[in-house]
Amino acid sequence: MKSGWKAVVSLGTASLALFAAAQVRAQESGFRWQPEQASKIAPRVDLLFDFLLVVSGLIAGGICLLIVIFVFKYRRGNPADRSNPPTKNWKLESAWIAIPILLSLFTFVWSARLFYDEYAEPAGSININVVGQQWFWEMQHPEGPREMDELHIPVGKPIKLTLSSQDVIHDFYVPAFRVKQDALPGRLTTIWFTATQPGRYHLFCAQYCGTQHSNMGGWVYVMEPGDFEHWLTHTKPQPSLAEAGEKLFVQFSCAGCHGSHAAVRAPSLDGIYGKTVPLADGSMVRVDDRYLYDSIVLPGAQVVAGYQNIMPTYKNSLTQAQLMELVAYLRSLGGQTAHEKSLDTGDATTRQSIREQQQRALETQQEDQEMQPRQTPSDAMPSGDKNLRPLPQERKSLP
Amino acid sequence: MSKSTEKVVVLGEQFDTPEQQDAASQMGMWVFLSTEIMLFGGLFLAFTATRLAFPLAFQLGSRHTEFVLGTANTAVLLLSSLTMALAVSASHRGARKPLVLLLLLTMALGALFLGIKGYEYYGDWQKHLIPGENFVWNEPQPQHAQLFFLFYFFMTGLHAVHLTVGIGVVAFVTFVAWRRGYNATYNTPVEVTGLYWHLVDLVWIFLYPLLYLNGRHP
Amino acid sequence: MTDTIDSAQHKGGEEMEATEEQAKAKQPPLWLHLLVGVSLLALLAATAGAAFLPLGRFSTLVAVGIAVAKATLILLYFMNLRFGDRRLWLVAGAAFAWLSILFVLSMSDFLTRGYLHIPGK
Amino acid sequence: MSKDSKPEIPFLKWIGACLAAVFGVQALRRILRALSPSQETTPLPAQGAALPISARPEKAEDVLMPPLSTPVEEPENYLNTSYSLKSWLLTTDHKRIAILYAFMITFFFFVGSAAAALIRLQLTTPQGHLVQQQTYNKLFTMHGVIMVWFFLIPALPNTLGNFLLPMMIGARDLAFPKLNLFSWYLFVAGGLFTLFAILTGGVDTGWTFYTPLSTHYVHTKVMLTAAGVFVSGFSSILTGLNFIVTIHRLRCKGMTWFRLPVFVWTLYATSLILVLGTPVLTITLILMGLERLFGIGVFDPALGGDPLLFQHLFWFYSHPAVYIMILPGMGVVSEIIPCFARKKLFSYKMVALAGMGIAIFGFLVWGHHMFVSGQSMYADMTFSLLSYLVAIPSAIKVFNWTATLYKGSIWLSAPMLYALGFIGLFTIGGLSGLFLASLPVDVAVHDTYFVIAHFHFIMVGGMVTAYLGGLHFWWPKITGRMYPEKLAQLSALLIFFGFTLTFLPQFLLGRLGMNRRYYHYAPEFQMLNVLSTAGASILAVGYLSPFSYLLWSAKYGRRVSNNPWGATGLEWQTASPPPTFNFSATPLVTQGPYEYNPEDAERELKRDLAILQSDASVPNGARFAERHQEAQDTAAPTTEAQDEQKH
Ligand code: HEA
Ligand code: HEA
Ligand code: HEC
Ligand code: CUA
Ligand SMILES: [Cu+2]
Repeated sequence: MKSGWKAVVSLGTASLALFAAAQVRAQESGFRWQPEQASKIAPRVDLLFDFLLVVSGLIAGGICLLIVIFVFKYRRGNPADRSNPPTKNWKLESAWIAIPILLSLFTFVWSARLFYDEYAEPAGSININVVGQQWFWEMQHPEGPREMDELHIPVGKPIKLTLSSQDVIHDFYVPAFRVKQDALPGRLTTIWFTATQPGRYHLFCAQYCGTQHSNMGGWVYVMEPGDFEHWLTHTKPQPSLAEAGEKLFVQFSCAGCHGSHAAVRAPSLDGIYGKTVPLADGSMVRVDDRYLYDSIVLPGAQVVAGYQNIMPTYKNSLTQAQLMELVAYLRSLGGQTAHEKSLDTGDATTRQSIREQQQRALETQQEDQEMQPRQTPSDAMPSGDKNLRPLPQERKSLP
Repeated sequence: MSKSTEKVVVLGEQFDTPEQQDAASQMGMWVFLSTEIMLFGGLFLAFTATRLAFPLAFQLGSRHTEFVLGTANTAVLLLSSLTMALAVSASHRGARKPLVLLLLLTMALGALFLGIKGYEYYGDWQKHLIPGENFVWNEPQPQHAQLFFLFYFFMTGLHAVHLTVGIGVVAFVTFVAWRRGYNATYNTPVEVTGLYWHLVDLVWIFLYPLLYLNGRHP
Repeated sequence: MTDTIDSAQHKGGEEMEATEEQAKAKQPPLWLHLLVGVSLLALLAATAGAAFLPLGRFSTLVAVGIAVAKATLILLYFMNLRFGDRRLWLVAGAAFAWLSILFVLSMSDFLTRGYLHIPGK
Repeated sequence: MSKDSKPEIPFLKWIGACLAAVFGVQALRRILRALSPSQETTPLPAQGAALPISARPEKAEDVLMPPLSTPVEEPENYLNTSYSLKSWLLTTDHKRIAILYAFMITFFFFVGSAAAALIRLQLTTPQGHLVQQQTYNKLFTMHGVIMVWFFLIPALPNTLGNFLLPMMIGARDLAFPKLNLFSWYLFVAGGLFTLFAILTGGVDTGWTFYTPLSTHYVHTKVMLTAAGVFVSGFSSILTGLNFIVTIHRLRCKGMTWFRLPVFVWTLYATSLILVLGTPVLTITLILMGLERLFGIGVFDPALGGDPLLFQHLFWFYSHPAVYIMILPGMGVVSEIIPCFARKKLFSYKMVALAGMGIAIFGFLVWGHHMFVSGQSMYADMTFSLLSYLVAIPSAIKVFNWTATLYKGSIWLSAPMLYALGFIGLFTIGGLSGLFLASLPVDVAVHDTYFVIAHFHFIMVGGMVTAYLGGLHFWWPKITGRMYPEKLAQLSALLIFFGFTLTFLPQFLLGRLGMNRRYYHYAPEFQMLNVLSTAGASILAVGYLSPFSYLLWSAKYGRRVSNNPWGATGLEWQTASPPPTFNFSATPLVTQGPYEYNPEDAERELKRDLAILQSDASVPNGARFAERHQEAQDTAAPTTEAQDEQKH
């Protein structure tokens, strides 16, 4: 009996002392219990996490404590009251069934709402295209600049990433922002976040994607708006997403059918974004990114009412990046509300000024080494240890 | 224990009575069938998901399947199920001759099914409907139509394999029955084989409308 | 007593007499079998015919419905669930219940993609 | 803990450390003392193996159980019937097949563990170059594949389950003994395939075989490995089938459903999953194989397929599979705790039904592995909610085990230590599962070491611990000999501490954002990784010691009586080791599985210890005798019980 309690006590003291020591050590070495909170959503996620931590801590701790107490109090040969031991107790049992259920439901509702906010992006977010490829990330800003394994963003602005993958499934993960989303081949996925702290944060690929999975990733640079502008204007000027898409639209003879006076009967694509289109099977569909992308990749899947399904698929003749540029172009063809327009580019005015500044920058090609985004995958290889995969259509299935 | 010496049964040492043994093997077969159902179930799910993605291609695809042959085959298989059911009840009556005959008939129908299916495959091959290099498709969405035929061949093929196994087992049972192996009290193998045969039929009953009947109406 | 038990016990593998009066699962009568067979063929005709009717998206529904009807007939009468041991309902039922789990929950993903116009959700 | 605030109190942490050390030693000493049944009564014999036997010697001579009076020449049992290799490889005796499985399982555990050891070594430094990058990927893949499909899934059902199920329901064997042997051969075949795949280059897809990586981008032995898993899948199916039919049809007279031991209930639930889940994995692997061979494109977006379809099919099996990996463990714990608390299991019915609940609900939550995979938000929410509900049955079990201890007469023998360890570690692991079931938290920690920690807490801390506990508990029944108790208790503690040290830091690692399946990691994660590796090495010792002393005791261990624990389960009422057909007479059951009484136990304690010191092989099984007597009076005598058994 006595010794039992002593054991419990000394155990408790020991663990407390240990914990205290660890705390002090941690403070000294700037050790963290959670990644830094660098996005608007991060504190909300952490609140939920800590809530779960406390609840589970109480439950687990309670159970362990009970076990220890029972074991020492009722251990064999230890005089204690064992008269008519209980083997059933409806009140108690319904309590410990009901309480967990309530706790669970509460947590679920909380989680579900937060989760929705994590994915439903607000108006006026900047839409950056991100393509994963074994084993690097390629980012493309609406204003044109492309980056490799690096992402420069302004602080305080909602950023929407449209993700896709050139080959296998990757996963865009920034711990400091608490965001993570798979990048799927042949599909678009999105996440959004608003950075709150200027600085440099880890960017990982979280989904196992082959040999160099753990090399895939880099840094996210969160900059003050001013610095960001400066960075944008000093990058090598590029055609904007929409412009690039426009080029492709001509180059791949989309215009040949969709153009205003084309021989073939194809629906005009001007201003369809955001509209609802009648489909051949009688249903209606609202034109969003997903629909545009699918119409190009699998035209037959949803045929517009009153048209023949003669459009070829462009799945294998265009890279993911190009497909996403086309989508951006069709999006920019208007038809959408003002706020949707700004999805592409942040607000139009800044974009204009940036374009002009870039024009000027063209004349005086002053190169900022550190800010210079890499152009193509090939010269993007930091240490040459990243070899490109062939595009899907060249891919042979392995025996 | 009864004194009847009409027929001898080998009783496994873990069982106490023949009834127990019979009940056990019946339940065993049913559990096995449930695994078969889940096996094909996964396949049907894959089919459904893909079909949802490309409704048009799948309609066009099933229009290219042989409606007549498919329907005929369904009829054949349904008949074989009937004969098998009759065989089982014959075995319960301990009627040996009808049992053997019905089992033979069942096998024959099964074989006929496989024959027709083979002929059908041959036709598909001539029409270049086998996915791969020489897959010819001069209608929209060749790639997705290919997916349809993939499912078509894989599902019917897997079914055919099951049917072949079935015929083999029935052949064995027929042999034993012919050798007076079963009687009114001991006919578990016949029953169990019957269950398996019916399940194979069941699978086809769902394959038929999904593969052959989709998008028939122009 | 013990040895009688033992002898009763270890006759594993030996041959042993089967009793005449054992409770075999009752079999459906001949006419019922034939009836089921005929109705199966009738249903086949029905589904084949229905395929050519202009039912639009319901045609699949009808086809599958008829298939289910056929399956039920076979399960009940040919596979003798109707008169057989009730415990077998459990097994057969479980299989189909689990099948529906697989379908319903998977479809909760496949059918609801893009409802929110958030690509990827 | 913000980086900048650095209080200047240099010696405080040392003081804390010293305090911790002092009290820690204190605690350990007292715990170890407390482990022996009682300090107040006479001290135990030095060679350990203190076994309170609640049995009345005078009741010993029981017709149904010839006593092991002289330990020298054993009566005929399943082990000594024949020693030829052939008699083992062609046996249909469920007990021998269980032993065969045990060999394979142990072998595969060490293969998988060797991989784990290498993984941990590699991860001690951020840029570690112990192995090549691809080798590392192969290591964790084979670690996962082997541990899941060739160790943990068959671990309990096919060894202890196979051995005990027929005895626990009073049957002479499983319903289909030949099938049982066949499924062992299938298992071996599958294992050989996988080993061959590993030896001829390995595979680096991760145990989840995600497409299109596994089908088009990986140049390693995917097909062979998949074939191995495929074949062993059939072994699982057949085992499940066998168990279900056995439980339905072979229960002895008086063994109603609610007199089944909870272990049998959980085996039934497990078989349900094996039978209804595995076929889906089978067809998925076939499709994956076809896709890899012929590029058919069901899962390949480049050809119109959908990679999420693969994930749905895979997880439809693999989430329920994780319950295959925990349910039998829960069963074992539900056997051990009442026995060593000498108390009826608290709310037996709820515990039994909760097992079924887990098996059924377990099929409704697979989508929680796909929260960030591009699955629709509706599906995300459905699966999240259901994942919370599946926790409830587990909650019921945990609470009931704890309540069983109350007012018991608890003896911390090695099996009991393992059982209690299971409760704690499973609870922590399970609760961490609730973190993952919460959508935003999962977004933050998905595919990080948080997940790794989650499932190792349950699978290693839970299931492996339960497996060891069960092994110790039934060791006397299996071998007829006792393992060295003190040593066992020590290594149980060692494993517990080693385990916690290994995997607790991983929760933090995951929280901080260290990704799983990472060959190198950011330097700031090193400290915790070193801790984890240190823990793993302790764990290694912890696992190797039972391995060695159990083997030793199988030959040189002290002989024990049929029922050394004075347990009430049917399996204890026959000889140990049991005869080939388990019982000399089909037992007749007249009461529930856990007829213990703490007060009796207390009264018997002194005499038990006396018995212990006098002679280890006192026959008993008195409870069975009583039960049999009652049977004589109440129900029909056992002879008739033979003929009119079942339905
Ligand atoms: C034996 C194995 C096992 C078991 C039993 C479980 C049990 C559970 N698991 Fe786990 N899990 C795995 C093995 C297991 N898991 C594996 C291997 C993976 C990773 C696969 C991979 O990607 O490689 C995984 C991954 C995994 C994920 C995906 C993580 C990710 O990849 O992002 C999730 C998400 O919801 C999850 C949830 C759960 C839940 C809710 C339970 C629940 O069943 C837990 C229930 C138990 C309790 C809750 C504790 C007891 C209850 C109480 C003490 C009462 C208090 C309870 C309440 C207040 C409700 N698991
Ligand atoms: C189901 C059973 C199971 C078991 C028992 C274990 C046991 C262990 N596992 Fe495992 N683990 C998994 C299932 C399991 N694991 C799964 C499914 C994965 C995911 C795989 C994937 O991502 O695809 C995984 C992944 C995994 C990882 C993550 C790898 C990564 O994502 O990069 C790590 C890292 O620490 C790890 C560690 C361990 C450790 C230290 C043990 C310890 O318990 C092991 C204890 C034993 C020892 C430490 C060695 C004992 C000594 C010997 C065997 C002697 C021989 C030794 C030598 C020859 C060196 N495991
Ligand atoms: C051979 C002629 C042809 C070419 C070339 C063509 N299209 Fe089309 N496209 C069509 C037709 C016809 C339709 C309407 C039927 C359908 O939806 O499939 C269509 C539909 C679309 C739609 C859906 C329009 C709506 O109103 O919903 C989009 C978006 C689209 N095409 C984009 C493109 C792009 C981008 C390209 C070039 C990369 C392209 N198309 C090339 C013929 C063509
Ligand atoms: Cu890309 Cu991992
Ligand atoms: Cu899970």
